[in-house]
Amino acid sequence: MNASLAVVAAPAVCAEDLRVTYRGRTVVDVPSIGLASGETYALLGASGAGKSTLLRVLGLLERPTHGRVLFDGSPVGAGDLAARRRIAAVFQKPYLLRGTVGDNVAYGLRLRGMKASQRAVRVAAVLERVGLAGWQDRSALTLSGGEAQRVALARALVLEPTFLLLDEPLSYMDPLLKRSLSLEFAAILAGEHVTSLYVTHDQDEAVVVADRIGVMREGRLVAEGDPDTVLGLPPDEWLAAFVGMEPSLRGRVTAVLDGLSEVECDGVTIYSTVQVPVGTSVLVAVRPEDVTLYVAGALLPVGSARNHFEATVAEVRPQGGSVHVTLERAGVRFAAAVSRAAASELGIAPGQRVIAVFKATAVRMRSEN
Amino acid sequence: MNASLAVVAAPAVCAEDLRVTYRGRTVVDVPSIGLASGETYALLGASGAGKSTLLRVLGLLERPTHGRVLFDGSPVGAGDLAARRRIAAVFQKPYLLRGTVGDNVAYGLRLRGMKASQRAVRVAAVLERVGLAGWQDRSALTLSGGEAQRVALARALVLEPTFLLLDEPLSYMDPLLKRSLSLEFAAILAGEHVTSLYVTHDQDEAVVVADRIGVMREGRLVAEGDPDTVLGLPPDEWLAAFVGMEPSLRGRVTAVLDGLSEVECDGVTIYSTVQVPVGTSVLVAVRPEDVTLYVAGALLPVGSARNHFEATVAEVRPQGGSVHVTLERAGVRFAAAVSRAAASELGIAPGQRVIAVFKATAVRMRSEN
Amino acid sequence: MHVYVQAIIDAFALLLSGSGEVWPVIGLSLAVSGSATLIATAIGLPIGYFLGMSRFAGRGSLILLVNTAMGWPPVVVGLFVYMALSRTGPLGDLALLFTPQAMVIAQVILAAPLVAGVTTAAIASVPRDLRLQLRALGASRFQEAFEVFKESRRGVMAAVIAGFGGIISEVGAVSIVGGNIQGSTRVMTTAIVFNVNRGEFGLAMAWGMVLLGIALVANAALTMLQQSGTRYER
Amino acid sequence: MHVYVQAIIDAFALLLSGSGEVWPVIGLSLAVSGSATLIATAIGLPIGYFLGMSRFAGRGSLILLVNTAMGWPPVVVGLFVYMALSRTGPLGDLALLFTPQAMVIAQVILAAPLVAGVTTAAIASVPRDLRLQLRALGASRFQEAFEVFKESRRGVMAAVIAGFGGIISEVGAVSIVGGNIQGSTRVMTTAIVFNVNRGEFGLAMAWGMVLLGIALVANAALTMLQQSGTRYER
Repeated sequence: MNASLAVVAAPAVCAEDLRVTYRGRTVVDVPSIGLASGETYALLGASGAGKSTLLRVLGLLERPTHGRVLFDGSPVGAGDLAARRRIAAVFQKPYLLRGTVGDNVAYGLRLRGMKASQRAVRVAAVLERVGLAGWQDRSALTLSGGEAQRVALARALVLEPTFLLLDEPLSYMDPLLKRSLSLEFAAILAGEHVTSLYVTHDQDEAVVVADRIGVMREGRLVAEGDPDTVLGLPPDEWLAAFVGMEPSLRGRVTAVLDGLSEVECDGVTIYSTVQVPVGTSVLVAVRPEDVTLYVAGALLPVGSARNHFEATVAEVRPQGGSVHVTLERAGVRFAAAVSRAAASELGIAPGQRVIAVFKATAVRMRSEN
Repeated sequence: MNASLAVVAAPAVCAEDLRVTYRGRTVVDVPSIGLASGETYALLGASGAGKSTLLRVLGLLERPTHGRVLFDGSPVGAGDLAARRRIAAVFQKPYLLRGTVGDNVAYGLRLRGMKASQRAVRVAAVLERVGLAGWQDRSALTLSGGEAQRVALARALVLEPTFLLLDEPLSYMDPLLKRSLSLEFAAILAGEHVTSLYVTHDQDEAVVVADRIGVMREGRLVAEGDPDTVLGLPPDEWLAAFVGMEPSLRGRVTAVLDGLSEVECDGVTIYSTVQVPVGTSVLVAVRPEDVTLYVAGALLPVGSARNHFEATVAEVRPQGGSVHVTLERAGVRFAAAVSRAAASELGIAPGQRVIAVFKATAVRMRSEN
Repeated sequence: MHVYVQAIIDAFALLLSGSGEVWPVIGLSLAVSGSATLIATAIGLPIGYFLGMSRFAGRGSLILLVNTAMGWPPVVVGLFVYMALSRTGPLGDLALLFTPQAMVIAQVILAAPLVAGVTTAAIASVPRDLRLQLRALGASRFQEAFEVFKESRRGVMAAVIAGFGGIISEVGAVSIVGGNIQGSTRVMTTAIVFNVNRGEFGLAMAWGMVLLGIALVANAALTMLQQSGTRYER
Repeated sequence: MHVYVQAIIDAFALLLSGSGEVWPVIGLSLAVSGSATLIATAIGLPIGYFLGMSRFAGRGSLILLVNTAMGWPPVVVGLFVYMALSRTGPLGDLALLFTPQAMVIAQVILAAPLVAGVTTAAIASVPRDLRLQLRALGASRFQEAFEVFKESRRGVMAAVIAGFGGIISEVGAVSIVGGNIQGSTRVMTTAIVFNVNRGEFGLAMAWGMVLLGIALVANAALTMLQQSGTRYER
């Protein structure tokens, strides 16, 4: 294999054998992580999971106890100012400096010795991109939280970084503002094509912004993949609880025909459109939103939903506007989310028998490793 | 009308003509609010909406600029220690005092001059109820956030208050812990039959704990009612955005037959099982989770879903595990939440024509006042 | 360095022998500053407590007044007390000038604002929400005040120590109103000044070491009280 | 109260006439404490800056050392400096005893730890995350330090003012090493002590008012600098 080709194929940002220890306690232990050029990678996890430490290490703001960080395949360190200047960051609090919005946004450019006239052009352009066109001369100290955070984003984007760090940028916002800003940030990040690491503890936020998601727990990367797989097919109890669903079922593919895989999970047969060779051990999951419930014994019309079987209601709890129903059949547990209207119509209560229906396209599946 | 009967019929806690002004700025302006005996009333709103101030006024912790608070129909004030001792509260931070868990839980009992032996019995019982049986002798300063907050709840419940205040008790918790603690708190509150005021900015939390919800905005109570109505039938744009759905549709009931109301909304006909006299102006809404989408032109089988019509996809955005699709037909906007699997199968994209299907039972409706 | 070594040896000899005026002067210093601290605490603590607890119009001005009083140079305080106690002064009839009582008066005036100021800060640092929590658990005004006092006791201790540490090493005011009379009003600070100028390094060093010891212990206690600091974050 | 009124009238007369030793003594006070503050700032500011910025093993001990140095009673500092400058002392050959230079040396020793300590606190109060943010925007070590310095400039100003305010009203050290020689080492504080004891209330009051004015302005400035406080919450 050609060495130069290997370098070209390397991810934009990656790290190997990372370990960070504070006073003998290991807070980050990540053998390998890589971000492809232009992608937004969301790092999810509870507080104290090591997300922010990993971000600081990848962003050359902190030296790891062990391991190294590579940009485009070349090792870089916290002392390397040129490498550091390819990075920009937005943190929880905007930490705006005294002065105008324009001064703040131009700060990084000034550090890099750019001329005032050039700075003004770049600042004007980036403020427009974050929806604050013409705000250059306002005082940075009179802004609302959402405005200040958009200025902080502009201050990072104006540097045209090759690697952008976002450390819980919306965690201090109201839910309402958070929702709208996360959409805004997602659109801006998608438009900039910048490789971004987005740390958050909020999966809704992660799903809105991310091309790929990694989940951290106690310093380790316990899951990684596209948002659908990570949030839709949790391999263990912890991750399932973390994303708010039942753990994935374990099964074995017993047949494949007509584009459908037939999976046996502890006596329940599930059909999926995901194609896996017969005999493979797989993880299977259905999002609660995709499961429809009917009164037990009802005659179901012929339809496109390939999966239907009776189950017993184990637990019922309201969640947001809908009702989360945990179902059990032969030791297999899964969940359905139904509207409050439907729940009261069906008289959903623990112990009741229902028919669960879901389409084969709604079944997520991957081979267990 | 008999005066003593009127007193019996009065809500457990209520307030009239409340107004709180700080330096000329009105932060609370609530003409009337009442809590029925034993109910849990959740006060929802963004930060700065006046929720906590209203809680402090109702809890006799702060004198209103104008208006009065009544317990069981009798006016009470902040100077009334006997009335104050019928209240207990849990705040954002547990603020545990130095000493053991037992000392902390017993604090309010000690203030009331209860004997140590009696205190011990009550403390042991309440710690068991909050899931910390036998924790009396642990130091209060070594607890985790969730444990500390459960101690704070025990410290309030042990007083057997007739009115319990909870001011964002879970807002400093991790999402994971928040979810489990809100369920726990809801179960405990339901079991105690105590009249509770639960302030939060998180609607998931509100829905889990509340019998009734009030929404505050800029000091005013802008919506009030059972969780279904408040979160499912937002009368205006602001409230709709706040609860994360499209505003309710406005229409007029044109016919009632076979238990179904027929409502005309700007040229779209919607059927609902809610019974309202013909000619009434109504607000109508469907939760996105209850709307199913099909490819335009598909031949739908005869089924129980009474509402089906074509619409155009206006906007698509991921939200949690599902996709939020905003639909438009003849100026009427509503939304559907579909699974990611279904969204990709249907190829949902802005501008696409789809068939929206929902059951008449899923349509919420109330007459407009 | 010989001069220091010799002085320290002499100082230890004087301290250990227990003869002469070494220990009486130390005793008077402690007696004067100790009583002044007690009186200053009796005055400053309730004031600081009141200023820290309540919210009323004019509170800001009163706090400013206390801070201003903390800023008075000791020699100026000495001047004013001297004039008050002098024959022609308003308290001249008491004939207190050049007595330990006069020194106590001057030191009370120096220490009381300090005690009041530090107590104010300590009490005010108890979060309003903690007090709200106490009230919401049914604490009466008095019970609430008691608990706030308990929570801020480190700060109050710091206030008393700061007051004592400030006046024990003070020389301007005591030398003016006390006059450094041997066997009557000579305290450690005035004795050091007097003996250094006479070249009695051993004697000066004896008091210097004791004074330094007291100052460093007070300082260490203050640092400790501050660092053990607040735990209201939880 | 007559005694105060008369003294204040006399003081104003002396200050306005500009005759005699009133103004020269004020001038010397300002010169001595001013130069001492400058030198103390030159020493204390870099130390405080370094201690506030860096995180290294032993930083805690160094901060403790600075705090301990802040706690030395002025008379003890005066004693040590006197001994150093005395004929038999290590710096005896410089013949600085009873000169303004000796007073500057003593005041530098008193003020430098104060400047260093307050600067340390001011620099350390700049949140670590703000510095992280600066670095993450591409600030070099030097650029980061410059910005941190700008952000904490109020605290650094407070350090310098606290240093000056502390030594201008100090009397123990300057009287020991200066000796209160008229026309040579007499500063406001020693002059007040000397003149009160001679019953020259008008003269003492003249310097007392000037000293009090300086102390109160310094105090007000400190209060203002503290209150305008931190805005890092946003």
